[in-house]
Amino acid sequence: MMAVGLNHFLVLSALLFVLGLLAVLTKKNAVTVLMGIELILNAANINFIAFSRYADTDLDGQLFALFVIITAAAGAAVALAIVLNIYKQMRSVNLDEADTLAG
Amino acid sequence: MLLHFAAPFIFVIVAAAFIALNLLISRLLQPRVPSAGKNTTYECGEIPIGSSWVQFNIRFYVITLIFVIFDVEIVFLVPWAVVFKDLGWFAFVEVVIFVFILLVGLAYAWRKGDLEWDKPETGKFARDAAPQLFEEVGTERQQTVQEVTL
Amino acid sequence: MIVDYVIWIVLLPLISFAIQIFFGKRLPRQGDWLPTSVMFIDLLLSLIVAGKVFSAYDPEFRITRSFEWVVLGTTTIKFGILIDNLTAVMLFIVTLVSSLVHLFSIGYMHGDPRYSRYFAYLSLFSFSMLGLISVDNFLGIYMFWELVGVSSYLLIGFWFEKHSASNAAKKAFLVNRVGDVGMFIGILLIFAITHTFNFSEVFGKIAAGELSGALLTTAGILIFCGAVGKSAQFPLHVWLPDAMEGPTPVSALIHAATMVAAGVYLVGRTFVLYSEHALLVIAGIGTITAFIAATIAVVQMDIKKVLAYSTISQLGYMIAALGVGGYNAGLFHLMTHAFFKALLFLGAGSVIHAMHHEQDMRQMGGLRHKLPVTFATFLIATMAISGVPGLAGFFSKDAILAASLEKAMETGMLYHYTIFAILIFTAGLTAFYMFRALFLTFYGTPRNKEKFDHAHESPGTMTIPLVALAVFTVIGGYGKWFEELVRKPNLQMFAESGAVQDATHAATEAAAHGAHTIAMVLSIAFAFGGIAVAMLYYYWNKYSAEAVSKKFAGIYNFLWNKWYFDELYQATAVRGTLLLSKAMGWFDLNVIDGLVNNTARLTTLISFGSGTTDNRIVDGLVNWVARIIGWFGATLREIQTGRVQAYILMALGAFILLYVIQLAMV
Amino acid sequence: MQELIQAVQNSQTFLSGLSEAALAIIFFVLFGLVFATVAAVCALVFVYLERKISAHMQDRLGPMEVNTGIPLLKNIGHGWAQTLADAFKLLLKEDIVPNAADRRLHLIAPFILFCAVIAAFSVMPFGEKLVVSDMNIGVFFVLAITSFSVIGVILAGWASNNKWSLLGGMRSAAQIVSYEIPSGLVVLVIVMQVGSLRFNDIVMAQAGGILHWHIFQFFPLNLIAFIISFLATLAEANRAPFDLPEAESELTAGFATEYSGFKWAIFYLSEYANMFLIGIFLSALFLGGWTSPFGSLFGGFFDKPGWQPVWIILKAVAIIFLQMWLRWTLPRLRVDQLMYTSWKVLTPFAFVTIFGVGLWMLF
Amino acid sequence: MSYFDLTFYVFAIGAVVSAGMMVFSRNLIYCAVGLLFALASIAGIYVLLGADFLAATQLLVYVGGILALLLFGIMLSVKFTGVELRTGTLQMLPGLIIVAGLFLLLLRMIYRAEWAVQTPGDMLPTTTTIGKRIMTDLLIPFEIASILLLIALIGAAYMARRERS
Repeated sequence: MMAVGLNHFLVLSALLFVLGLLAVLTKKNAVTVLMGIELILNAANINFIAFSRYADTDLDGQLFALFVIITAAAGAAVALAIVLNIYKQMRSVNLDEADTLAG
Repeated sequence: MLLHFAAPFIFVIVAAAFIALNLLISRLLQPRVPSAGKNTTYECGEIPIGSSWVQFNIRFYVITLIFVIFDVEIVFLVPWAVVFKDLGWFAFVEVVIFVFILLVGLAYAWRKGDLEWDKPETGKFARDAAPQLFEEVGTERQQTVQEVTL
Repeated sequence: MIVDYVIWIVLLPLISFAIQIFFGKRLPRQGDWLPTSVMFIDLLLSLIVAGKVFSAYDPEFRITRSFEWVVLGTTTIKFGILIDNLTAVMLFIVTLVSSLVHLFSIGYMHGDPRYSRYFAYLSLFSFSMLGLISVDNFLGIYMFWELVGVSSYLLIGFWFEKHSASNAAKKAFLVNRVGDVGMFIGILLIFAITHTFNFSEVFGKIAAGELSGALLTTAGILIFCGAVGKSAQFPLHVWLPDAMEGPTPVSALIHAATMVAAGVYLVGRTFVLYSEHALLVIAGIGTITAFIAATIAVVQMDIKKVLAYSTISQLGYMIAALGVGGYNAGLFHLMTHAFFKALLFLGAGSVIHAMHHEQDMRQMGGLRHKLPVTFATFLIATMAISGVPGLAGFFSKDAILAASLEKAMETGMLYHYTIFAILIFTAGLTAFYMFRALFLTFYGTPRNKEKFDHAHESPGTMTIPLVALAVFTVIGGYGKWFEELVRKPNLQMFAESGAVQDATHAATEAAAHGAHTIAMVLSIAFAFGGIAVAMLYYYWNKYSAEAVSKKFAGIYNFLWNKWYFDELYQATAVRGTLLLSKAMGWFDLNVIDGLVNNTARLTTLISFGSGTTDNRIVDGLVNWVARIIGWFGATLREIQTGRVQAYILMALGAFILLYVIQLAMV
Repeated sequence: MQELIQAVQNSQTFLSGLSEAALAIIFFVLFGLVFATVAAVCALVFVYLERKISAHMQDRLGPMEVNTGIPLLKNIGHGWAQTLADAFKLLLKEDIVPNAADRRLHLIAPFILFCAVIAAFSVMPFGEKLVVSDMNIGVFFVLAITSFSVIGVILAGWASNNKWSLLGGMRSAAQIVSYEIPSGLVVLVIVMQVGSLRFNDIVMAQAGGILHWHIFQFFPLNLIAFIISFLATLAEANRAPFDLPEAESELTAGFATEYSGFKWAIFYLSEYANMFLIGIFLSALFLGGWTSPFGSLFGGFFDKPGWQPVWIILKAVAIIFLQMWLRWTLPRLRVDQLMYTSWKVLTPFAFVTIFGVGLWMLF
Repeated sequence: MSYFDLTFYVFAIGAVVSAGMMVFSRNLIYCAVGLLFALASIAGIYVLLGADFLAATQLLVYVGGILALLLFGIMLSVKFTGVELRTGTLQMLPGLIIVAGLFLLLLRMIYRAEWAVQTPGDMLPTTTTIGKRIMTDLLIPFEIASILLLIALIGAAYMARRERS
């Protein structure tokens, strides 16, 4: 296949994004959903860094990716706290059971 | 610059191969006598009862949580440390503020007791149960010590 | 001075009435002595007054005193006493008859359960009659007019446990009321125009011409209606025969002398009011009444009924006399009639008293030996009424006939000539039925043995009045005093100018004399003719009355039934009112109630209509909308599964859809 | 490394034809093998040393018998081959995996731990030119890689599905995690002074004799930093006073309870390799790495490139000796004391040192 | 086929395969391991793109921190033991369809758009530039990040503490 260019990275990030999304959409366990979310964020990071490399803007992309990682860390922490609370409340973390807000 | 990173990657692969090789050798050489006793979970020879799940208290999670937050702090401080020499007084103040804010978090955790770990209360009961027994033992030992020292 | 006497004359009966009505039962002899003595005092005072008035011997004698009674803004109503010759005469007549009746009643009413109340009513009646005579204005007359009506009602219905008595009282009162209404309207009419009730002021205004022409005539006729009602004239005479239900002294007092005379007095007092036309009407009414009453009296069997109809007939005479201009003739006849009619009634009373309340002449007969005094006085009175010369009746009746002939000659109208003829013929009839009654009662063989045996002469209290009246019946007719004093008033008298009017008097004097003689001759002839016929039928029994009555059955029945007046009134007025009330009732029920009910039903209909539409349409609509929204809500609810992942899935699905659409569009 | 590659390329051997990258990869593989065997050999040597030292400290002889029949060394062998014998024994032992355990995870856990440590060696500086990959973010990379061990420990604990191993795993993970912070922070102190993450830069900054070593700069601060770093890295390696998770007496072998045979050996190998790694790491950062303590004293004789690896290894061995020494002298820390020291003592002091150095440098 | 492409494909396939493992595996821990290898390979990809500092942060923060956190999360939120922690899937079919659709759209976008692409320069060490840029240009996000971390810490700690009591 041709030399690895920007498109390859974009396709890879799209693929990872899609897989993450699939995890979020289909997984029953909340923690797995969180993992899915992390994967999606990483896919985004790949894009950032790919562009920071191929459209050189003085490492803006990388800095942005850095901050994405930071926020993801904080987000994961809080999300997990929430999940644990849900677990305490409902004795299970399966999302399909957590439908008290049903209409 | 890429090659620098190739090294650890290759080192990982080589180490994995090394272990795999050894495991293969040991698998070939080792006697294989499966028996029920062997295959049960090892509980100091006791018969394993109950599930291994133990309701972890949340402390492990909180510790990891604080670790993540400070880990991220380190990630921020590394580039600062690297360019500390070149930057002036201003960057130092910024970082002081940055670290101070996070220290507030640490203080909060510390104050709220998230960092404490349950002290195993050992010894308390025994002493209460039979205080005079302890006294006797205590006195006897001192006597023997005196004899010995003499 | 005289006025004070008159005031006392009027008020004394009132006082006695008051005492009698409240303490009558507790007084000794149930207080019959109190009213009687009071009346005799009144008689004495009226004699004094009459003495003073006649001593002046001035036809223009007039004393009035009045005081302001009611002040209504600008108009003030004055009330007062008027004394002139006419008042004096009337006072004397009323007090005399009343006191004699009081005296007679003591005997007659002896043993009656409501003895004291009877006397109370008598004094009330006397007070109201005396008041009526002495008052100087229309309002006063009207008030006393009503009082007289009330007391006559009370006295007629004295024995109210008798059904016929109470009905008679009601009938009398109602018929009087009809007349009073006419009078009242007349008074109002006058007041509306002249703004005053006082006689002299009214007459002055008429003289001045404020009230004249057709209006004056109608006012006159209306006032005359009152007289018709009270004096039982032609249309309204039906109540008097029934009034006989009351005790006989009452009939004597009220239905002979006083009350019925009030009508004539009223016409006399207000004579100036009547215009030519009014006088014609009055004369006609009077003549008709006289004729009808006389014919009915001929066939009556009850003694009191005969006298009652004779009273109506004589009143007819007086009214006719006034109608034809015979002013003092009429009034003079009033005075004389009072005397002998009272005597007749009291006589009848003593006969009835003797026959133990038997009034039917067919049960009487041959009483002249049993009741010698009663027979004697009764005979005198009968001769007087029949117009036998020498007695009071002759003079007064003759004067009337002369006046009517005079008028006929003066106007030369057939109308007056027929009046004269009828009056003459009625005089004959009067004589006939009076003597018929006399003979049926006192002569012949007693038809009711058992009652005949018990009959005995009445005690002294009853016979004295009979004798006294008999005396007055005899002497009453003589003397010109009446003619001079009681002059026919005319407008000029009241005109401020006060022009002398003797001249006109002289001219009429000559014509009158001619007519006078013709009238006298004719009246005597007819009188004796009547007596002869009566003697033929009842004294010598040559012809039997029954045969005549059978031969002329039609006429007889017609007369027996009192010209079917009662039936007539019954048919017209009574049933009319009933019908009217029924119609009103029906109208009220159906039309008004109907209207109300219909509106109610309409409103319910409308509300029901709006209610249903509201329910059906409006609610329907609203419910429909609610249901639709509910349905939407239900369907949409399915989407909210509560699972976050489902939501994200939907969102992404929508996103892809949009993207594709956008592509397709581009 | 570059010089080595040029040397090979122009040596016209059959290898010179290959591109530079290919050559590098070949060398990396060679060095990988070298380091893997070195790690194994070092582990054996250190185990032996540990046993002898701890014995002598406790006034006993330690393993004496196993001298492998070399007549000469029979009585003075002091059981040198003891650990060799152990190694062979472990190779021959049966590798038992309990039914309840999750076979695949059970296998992966040791791999992760061992590979993480070996990968870290690729960055260690043994001499000015004797470094496998002279990475620009060397120090930071080491920090990153060592964090893998947490995952390894947790997976090992979880995979064996044994209450003790799970608890042990969790506890050791918590310990490693909480001590990584102070070690990370303290490293920053040095990086601040040097201004670069490359190991060689840091070491060269300390050239010039013992007085130039970082440990002596900014007098108390760097020393404190060294102590914090020494303790933190010790705890991360689960050794000595901080080895509560696999304290023999209480939690049997901690997360390694269900491991037997060579897998268990791998844990041991990775532990001692980790010790050696720490030794080199600390010496590089604080004790001047491959610079001789004498500086220019003996005319720079000792600074020659040849001596550089000697010095760094000597310093590493000294640190290891210190660790062993600590192990057999200090009593084990209770769990709450463990956490206390990490969060309430080391971390605050680490921040103090950072600010102190920062201020000091600015004035 | 240069070494660069080779390593890219190695890492790309590694990442995708492990991500797939994470998505489709039923055992929770296998998901975690899958995520672990995915993150490691993504770090490798960062290296290929010249972001050496970020690769290290990725390893340090994600693998060392977040993954550890997730593992702890898994262990604390599991009712029963037994190694196989089953976690089923929901609405897999629709999910797949939608996701596939989305992927196609992304691909279409990638290949249709003309990226302002330059030929990449040689890779330079990035740490110093990152340090400078953070301390100068991105000062405010830097401070806000600190506040964000503080809030996250306090929030999570509070919730965790609430959970314990």
